[in-house]
Amino acid sequence: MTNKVGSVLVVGGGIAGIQASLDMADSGFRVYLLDESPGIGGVMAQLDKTFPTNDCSMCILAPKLVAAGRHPNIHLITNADITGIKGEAGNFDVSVRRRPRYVIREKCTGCGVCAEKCPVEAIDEFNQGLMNRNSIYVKYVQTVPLTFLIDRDKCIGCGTCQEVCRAKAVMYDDKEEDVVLNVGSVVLAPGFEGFDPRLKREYGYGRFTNVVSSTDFERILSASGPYGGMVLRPYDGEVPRRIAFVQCVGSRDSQVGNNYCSAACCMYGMKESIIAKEHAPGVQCTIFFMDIRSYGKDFELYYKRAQDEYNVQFIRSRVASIDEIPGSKNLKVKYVVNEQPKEEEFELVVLSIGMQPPKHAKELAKALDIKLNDNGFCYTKEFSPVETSKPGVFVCGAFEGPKDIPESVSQASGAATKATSIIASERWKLTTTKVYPPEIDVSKQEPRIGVFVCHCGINIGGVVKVPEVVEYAKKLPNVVYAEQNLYTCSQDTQEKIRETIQEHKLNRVIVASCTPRTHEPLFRETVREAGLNIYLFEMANIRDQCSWVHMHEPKEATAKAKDLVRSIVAKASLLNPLPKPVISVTHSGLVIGGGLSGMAAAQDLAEQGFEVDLVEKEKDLGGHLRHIYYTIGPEDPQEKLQSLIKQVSNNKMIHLHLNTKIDNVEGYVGNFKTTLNSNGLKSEVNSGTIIVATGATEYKPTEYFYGINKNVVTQRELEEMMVNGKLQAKTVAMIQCVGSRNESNPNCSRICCTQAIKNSLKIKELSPETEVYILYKDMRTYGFIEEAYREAVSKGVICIRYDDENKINLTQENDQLKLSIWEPTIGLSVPIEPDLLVLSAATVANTDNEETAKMLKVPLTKDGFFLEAHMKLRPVDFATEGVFLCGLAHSPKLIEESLAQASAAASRALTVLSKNALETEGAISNVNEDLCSGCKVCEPLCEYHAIEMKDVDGKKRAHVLEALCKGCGVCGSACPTGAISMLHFTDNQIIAQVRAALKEA
Amino acid sequence: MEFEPKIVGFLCNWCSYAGADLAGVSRIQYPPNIRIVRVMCSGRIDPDFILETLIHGADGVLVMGCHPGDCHYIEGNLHAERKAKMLRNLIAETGLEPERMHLEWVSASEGARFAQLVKEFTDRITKLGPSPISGENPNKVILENLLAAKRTAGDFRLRVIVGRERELVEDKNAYGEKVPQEKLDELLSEAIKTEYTRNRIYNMLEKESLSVRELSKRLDLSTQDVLTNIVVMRKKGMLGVERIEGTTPIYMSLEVR
Amino acid sequence: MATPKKEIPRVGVFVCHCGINIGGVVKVSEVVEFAKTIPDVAYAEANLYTCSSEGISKIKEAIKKYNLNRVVVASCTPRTHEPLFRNACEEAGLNKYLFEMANIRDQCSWAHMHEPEKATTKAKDLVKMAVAKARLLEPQDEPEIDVTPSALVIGGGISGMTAALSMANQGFNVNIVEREPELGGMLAKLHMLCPNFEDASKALSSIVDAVKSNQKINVLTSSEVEDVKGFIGNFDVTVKKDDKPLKLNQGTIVVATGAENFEPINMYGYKSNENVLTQMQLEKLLKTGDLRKPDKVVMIQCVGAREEKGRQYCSRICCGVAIKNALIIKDLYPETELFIIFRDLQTYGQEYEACYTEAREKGVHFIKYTSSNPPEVSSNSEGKLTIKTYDAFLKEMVELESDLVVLSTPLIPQKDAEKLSKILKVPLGSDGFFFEAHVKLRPIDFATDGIFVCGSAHSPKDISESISQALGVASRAAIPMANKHVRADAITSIINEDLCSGCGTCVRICPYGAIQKNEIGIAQVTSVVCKGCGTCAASCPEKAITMRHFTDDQITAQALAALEG
Amino acid sequence: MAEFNPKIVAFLCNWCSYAGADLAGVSRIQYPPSIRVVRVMCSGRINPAFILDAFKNGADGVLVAGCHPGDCHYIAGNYKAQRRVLLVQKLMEAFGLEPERLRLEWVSASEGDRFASVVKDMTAEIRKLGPNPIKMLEVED
Repeated sequence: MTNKVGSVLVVGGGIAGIQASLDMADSGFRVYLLDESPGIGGVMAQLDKTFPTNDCSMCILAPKLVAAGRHPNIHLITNADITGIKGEAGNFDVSVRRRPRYVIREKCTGCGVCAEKCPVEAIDEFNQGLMNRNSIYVKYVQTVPLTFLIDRDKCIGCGTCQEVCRAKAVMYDDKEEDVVLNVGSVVLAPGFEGFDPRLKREYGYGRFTNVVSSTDFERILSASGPYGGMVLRPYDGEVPRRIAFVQCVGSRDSQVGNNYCSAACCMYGMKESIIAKEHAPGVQCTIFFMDIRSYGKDFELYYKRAQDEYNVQFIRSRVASIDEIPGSKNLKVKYVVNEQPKEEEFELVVLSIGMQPPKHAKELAKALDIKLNDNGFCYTKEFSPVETSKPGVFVCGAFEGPKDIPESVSQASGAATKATSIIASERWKLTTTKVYPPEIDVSKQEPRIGVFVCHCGINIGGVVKVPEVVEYAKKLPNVVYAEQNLYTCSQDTQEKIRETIQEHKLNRVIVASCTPRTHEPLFRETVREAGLNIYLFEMANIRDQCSWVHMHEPKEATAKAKDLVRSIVAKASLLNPLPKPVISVTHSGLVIGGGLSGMAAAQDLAEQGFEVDLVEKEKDLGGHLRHIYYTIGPEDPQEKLQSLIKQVSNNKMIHLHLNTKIDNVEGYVGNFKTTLNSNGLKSEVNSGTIIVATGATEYKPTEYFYGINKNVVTQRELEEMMVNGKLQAKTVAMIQCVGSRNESNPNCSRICCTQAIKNSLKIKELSPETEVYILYKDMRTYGFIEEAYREAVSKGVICIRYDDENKINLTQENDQLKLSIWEPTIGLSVPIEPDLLVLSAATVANTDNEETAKMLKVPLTKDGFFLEAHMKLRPVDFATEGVFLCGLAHSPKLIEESLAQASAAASRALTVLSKNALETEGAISNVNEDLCSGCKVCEPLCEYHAIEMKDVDGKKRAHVLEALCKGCGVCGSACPTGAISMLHFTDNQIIAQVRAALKEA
Repeated sequence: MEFEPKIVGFLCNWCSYAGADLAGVSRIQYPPNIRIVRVMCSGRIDPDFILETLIHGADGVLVMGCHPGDCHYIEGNLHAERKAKMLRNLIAETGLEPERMHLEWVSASEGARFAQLVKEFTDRITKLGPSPISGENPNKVILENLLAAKRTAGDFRLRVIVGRERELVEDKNAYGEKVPQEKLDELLSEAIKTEYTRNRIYNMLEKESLSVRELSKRLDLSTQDVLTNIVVMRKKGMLGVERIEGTTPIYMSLEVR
Repeated sequence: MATPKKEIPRVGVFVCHCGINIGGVVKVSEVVEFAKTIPDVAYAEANLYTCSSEGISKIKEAIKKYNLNRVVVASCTPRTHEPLFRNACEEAGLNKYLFEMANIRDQCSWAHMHEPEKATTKAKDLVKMAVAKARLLEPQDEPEIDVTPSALVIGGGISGMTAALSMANQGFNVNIVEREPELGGMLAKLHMLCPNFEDASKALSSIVDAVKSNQKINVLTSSEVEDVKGFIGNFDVTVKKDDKPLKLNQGTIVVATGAENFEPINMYGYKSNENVLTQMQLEKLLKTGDLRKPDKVVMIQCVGAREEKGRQYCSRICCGVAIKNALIIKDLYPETELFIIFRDLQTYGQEYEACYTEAREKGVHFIKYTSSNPPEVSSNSEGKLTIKTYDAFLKEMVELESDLVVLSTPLIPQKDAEKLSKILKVPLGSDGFFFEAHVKLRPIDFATDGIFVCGSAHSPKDISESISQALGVASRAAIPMANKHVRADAITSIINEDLCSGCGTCVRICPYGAIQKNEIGIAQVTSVVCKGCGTCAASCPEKAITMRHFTDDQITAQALAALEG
Repeated sequence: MAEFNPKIVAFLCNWCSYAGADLAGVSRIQYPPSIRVVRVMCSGRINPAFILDAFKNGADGVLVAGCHPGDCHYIAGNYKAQRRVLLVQKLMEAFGLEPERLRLEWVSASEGDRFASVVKDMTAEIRKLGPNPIKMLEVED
């Protein structure tokens, strides 16, 4: 057997790849994150906003980019391709070819002077060709690594960039480089390729300027896009008054060979129309669609808001063709409604393009020896959704199948667990930990401040008179040293800073240069290496917020730079060293819920070497899955369930607590103390993390004679009938959305359409002559399930739409059910007399969720499901650290989705469990108990439940749970007695900073 | 009255000016329309000088330097040649006849050639007639265009390309390769066109804030062309949106260095 | 850029009649009256001859009397007369760069003799233009630079040694840097010299002895030049001797690095057959006396020279060398049959042609081939060589057998030429040899002042030609050293550092290497190296450069003045 | 008289607005050099006392900028900031200080352009209002 290797290669630096990398790096593995493009960020970086929260995409992505870029255990390899793989799971040699970048990453400061001076303009692919870039460029300004590169195809080699680069980062003789990475496993996250809308010639993309793709439109909406966030049409820059969104372009379309549904387009189409309306009030957005597939958590509410709040018009029709009107360049959209051809004029048309396998999927599959499915995406199985056909190679994100961001993020974390479980024995073996000298005690010293002012090549020095600022700084109180640097962030300057700290006995350091958002960590590292606490460092941003924005006012800019330095010196004089609280970690996990998700999560943790307490309120394991007998795929769910139960039961690391409830939860991340109650027998379990996998319940219908007529059953009951051979019916009708998408439960239950299709196919298999009708609102067979829908239709299953206007008319005569439904395509009401009426009942939240949520101090959605920390990027986290979420408890979902989420929750838990101690933020709230009046104003304000009231000498006093505090300072500014101070941003510090800024120089 | 063209000559000190002297010493007669500005080397002649001269109504500008290989400063004349080529392309964009600017080589011993060239040039300009921007009723469009052209000739991008042209085409570029002349010409003419268009837009917006459509009408460019350039200019901080009138953004110029 | 001192210009204009040369065509008095109306003109007068001593003293008087701070003389050409008038200004206490000329004779009255009216108008314009420029003129300095009276000679071959000796004999210290452990260069490898059949060793040893015994000459063998900074008079040279750096301060530099012999690998059986030699190898055999008597010898000319692509040049000396060696062999072994297969026999000058004649008389056979039909050499198993060649006179193929084939290969540039050219910032030609400032008129100067070239480093040449060049170089280099000073030109470029973005365009364009970027990437002009052509200013993408005495403002003001009115 | 150049103290949250201000810089979008930025982690950190103290010390204007509603890195800190700013504006009115001198703006990380125009706009407005009247009075703590 070969030696295992504690490192992982992640292929693809989109959001999925980044999430997988961060999880694995945080739980003790070395990660190589490879991207074929020059920077990470993937498609998400191109997006303006994200649904359903309308969060600014870059705002939430950028911190992740920075985290990945700076992580000591993540090694970025950009502009590179995989060329081959050798070895086996646990020990692979992957060969990688890095394309030349012509810019040295270690030297490039990302200042952009090279691009400013580059005489060659090229089309900016990142902005979908709506803008220009230069032949030396970065993908986008927030990109990581922020290293420029030369587009060799465009570059004429004039040498200007090398000349103007003061950091000497340009290297024209850069060469292609082959490297071999020795890794234990591989995670594939290469994402997807947008469908090329040119292939739908009838829609005119590429011929008509005012027909754009949805990706183009994201850039149009973006504030940093070509039009600065104004919604303009590309032909003449007018704000369009009427915009059409055409859905399913390149999806659900056998003509172009893509039978599947791209899963995210309905939502992004709605999002784009909502954002368009926000950016250009008064614009009328019309969405042409076949089915609205807003099947995700709270997506249906978004759909409703789009209709009701934003007046987005929805037209259920596939657009036949689009013509350009000469002169106005407006567009005539032709479509058919109820067999009637119609046309409507729009000023702009947005084509919602589908997802296709990544461009180099075939080459990648060949190089890595993995199988692709019929659609060219990565081949996986229902019960192993993140495993490829090759052991040791895992997959996540859209390469596994079209999906949205949260699904990708969940899958990414899931893949991270699976990829590291085969090398769990190698945890922390290839990671680097840095040893620092002991911290110098500065508490009794007067402040001795050193100020380092950066020229940033010409970026600062070209506008601000740096020597003048240095001289000025020297005269400020407490400043004992000041100097200027060409690039303060360069390697040699770090050495210089360290030496200066020692030589001049500095105990506060200020760098006046660029933004702390990117550079503070670097300088903190430097001062720490010189023996100073990192909180004794401060920055003045005299570039991004001074020299760059006042380029034509050098005098004022210099004055401002001095003000900024003076004011930060005032703050720095008051800085205190802060310890980073360290929390010990109990190395075992608690999983609540013994269904599929709970068992899978427990199994994942156990496989990684951690003990798990698995708590199940019922007497048996299995949960919801016990009632599922078929899936849409070939696998037998019961067989899988039994084998999983067996594995879990036999696993010595897993301690089962059946018939057990949770009574109480105390503590916080790393150290939870949970009281279990097994029929009155109480016990306590300690755990470092808690995973909530409590599942959900099938809705008991009260409509359509359910419980009155014995021929009315739920889908679950139908499955039982079929498996027991009791299905006799000659005519079966199914009604969708029973108990969901209505007034009392506005959300979509996501899985019922799939269930209905699955069961109708089963019926057709058991008795082909049985007539099957599915009465649906929107057929939400997203992703590859669309193909099953097609199959069902081709096998004669008849699907008829109904909705709140066109209701189902159901009566019974002597137990014989009779229903009729208006069918617009034939213009008649269709009478059906089903022997069996199957209701697709909603999946609803457990009633005891509220109780559990309270104990865990985690929130619920309106409809009672658990609410995660962030819909997009933290789908299995809670705002409360150390508590995670998966499966149906989160929202209704399919088996493979639950499994991916279970592994994801395990992955997130592993980032805690794998550590001996957690180091947390030092800049947190601090309560002066003498001043605290116990008024409790702060307690509910804290979103993280980091403040609790404690008894101190018989009085209630606020107490900060250091492990939970994130340092936002909301409590501090609300405290009426001034008892709470925000360390590192204390009132004194801020006020001193403000006053110094206002003092006349 | 017969048209007497005003011609400004920029002559290098060592060959052409000496050639002009020799014409005089030899009493070779030529038309008196030329006014000579002496510079040390034809390489000194900034495209700016020529455009400025044309903007002020010169009917012709004659640039003269040493023959290739004879330059007192080794190869200043060859740089002058590249600049003249760029200028010809640029002037052609403005509607002014590019023939009004002309480059010739005259050595110190070619007094007769000097006189001949001046005569020919004067004849040619006489035939062309007065510069459309001279006199009482100057052609405002061409004048505007020339002002835009002058800004263009001062553009970093063009000057870098022209300044590097010889090195790239005749010796080697940063990668040690020779850049084919056609490739460079293509890049240069592309750069001339776009920068010129941008400067026209900029100059126009300096006077008055306008929409894409209005700009397109006044500059006789497609709306798409205008918009594409506005996008770039906004990114460079040259333009801003002043207001949105109904569905129409109105752009204004911003101060640039 | 306005005048830094905010003094109001007071221009004096002196219009010359030049006897009848100007006055016969141009109405001088009208021009004077017109001049008086030009803004800032404080005084104007006409002179019969402004350049006469009377005219000069009138200028000086007027400067004082009218408090003039700019002077314009409208007369003839500045190319001949400017120094005179400048002098006058200086004598009157006015900086000589505050003087400007309008050429109303050579370029006006003489050229438009039959159009007096138009000529007068033109003269007025020219005066107006000169005044427009003069108003903006600024005083300039001509810095004086001390010259270190010591020369660096790079290369200790015949050229380098000759130059060094000559300079030492003129009293200057000389450092010779030779990369080999011994002096001598190519000459050390030769047998006899062409065309006088002198023993090379003897010729060499006499000059080596002279060099070694000269007190003024310091010989650094096994040394290489690593770095050169500075400019004429003050070159800071770093020499690496035995891996240790050695700093030298030198006033002038002579490049005499010589050339190498081309090795014709894979040509005509060279290397694969030991009886195929180069001329150089043959010299060695002759020198050591190891050449056994051959029955037949065939020499092939232009091996690796005068190619379609690649080495296109003629190596100049090979024909002479081949004939010389043929004659030596004939002397040694009169029965040996000798063939020289050539393309064009380039025995230029009297001596070489005489050798050629002698060779023919002594029975050396000459066969002409063409580049389209080069000879082919093959050998049998015993090493006997067969040469097939086209005979351009017979117009048919001929076949020769031979014991020995000797290839005449060209001299090629030294391997380190490119490195040295970068260190010295002097150019190489397309053939890789050092490239002089002007092919005809400055054959041993570089464009960079104070650096010179001689010998085969410049192009292939024989010993006497090398010596001539070396002596020439010694004389050229001696001038600034003997003067002890050089005057730098005042008309140089100035860089506005605030505008400079460090794009390097000027650095690349400047043929003199006068512009370098400093440590923070801002371009800096070394004024004493700058010749003032102004190409950098016209090319600077940031418009950060202007020229002293030819500023953008001055030039445009002058041009636009022509268009006024 | 020279043009009045107001001094504006800007409290920017680290995650959105400060990043937006950085983006304005990276994109070289020019705006008046009137503001002095104080970085806080969250707009919710901004104590009304900071704002009042700034005015007392002569600030001509105070800008509070945070993430757009729903975008707060700390979930809801910006909502708290919004309430506080409204309250402080009320207080200012009572003091006789124009409430327009205090502004709350949402600026996201991708809105460099917006940040610049907010500063431009506010500077112009404060310029119209004239210097902070309190600045004239000598206030001692």
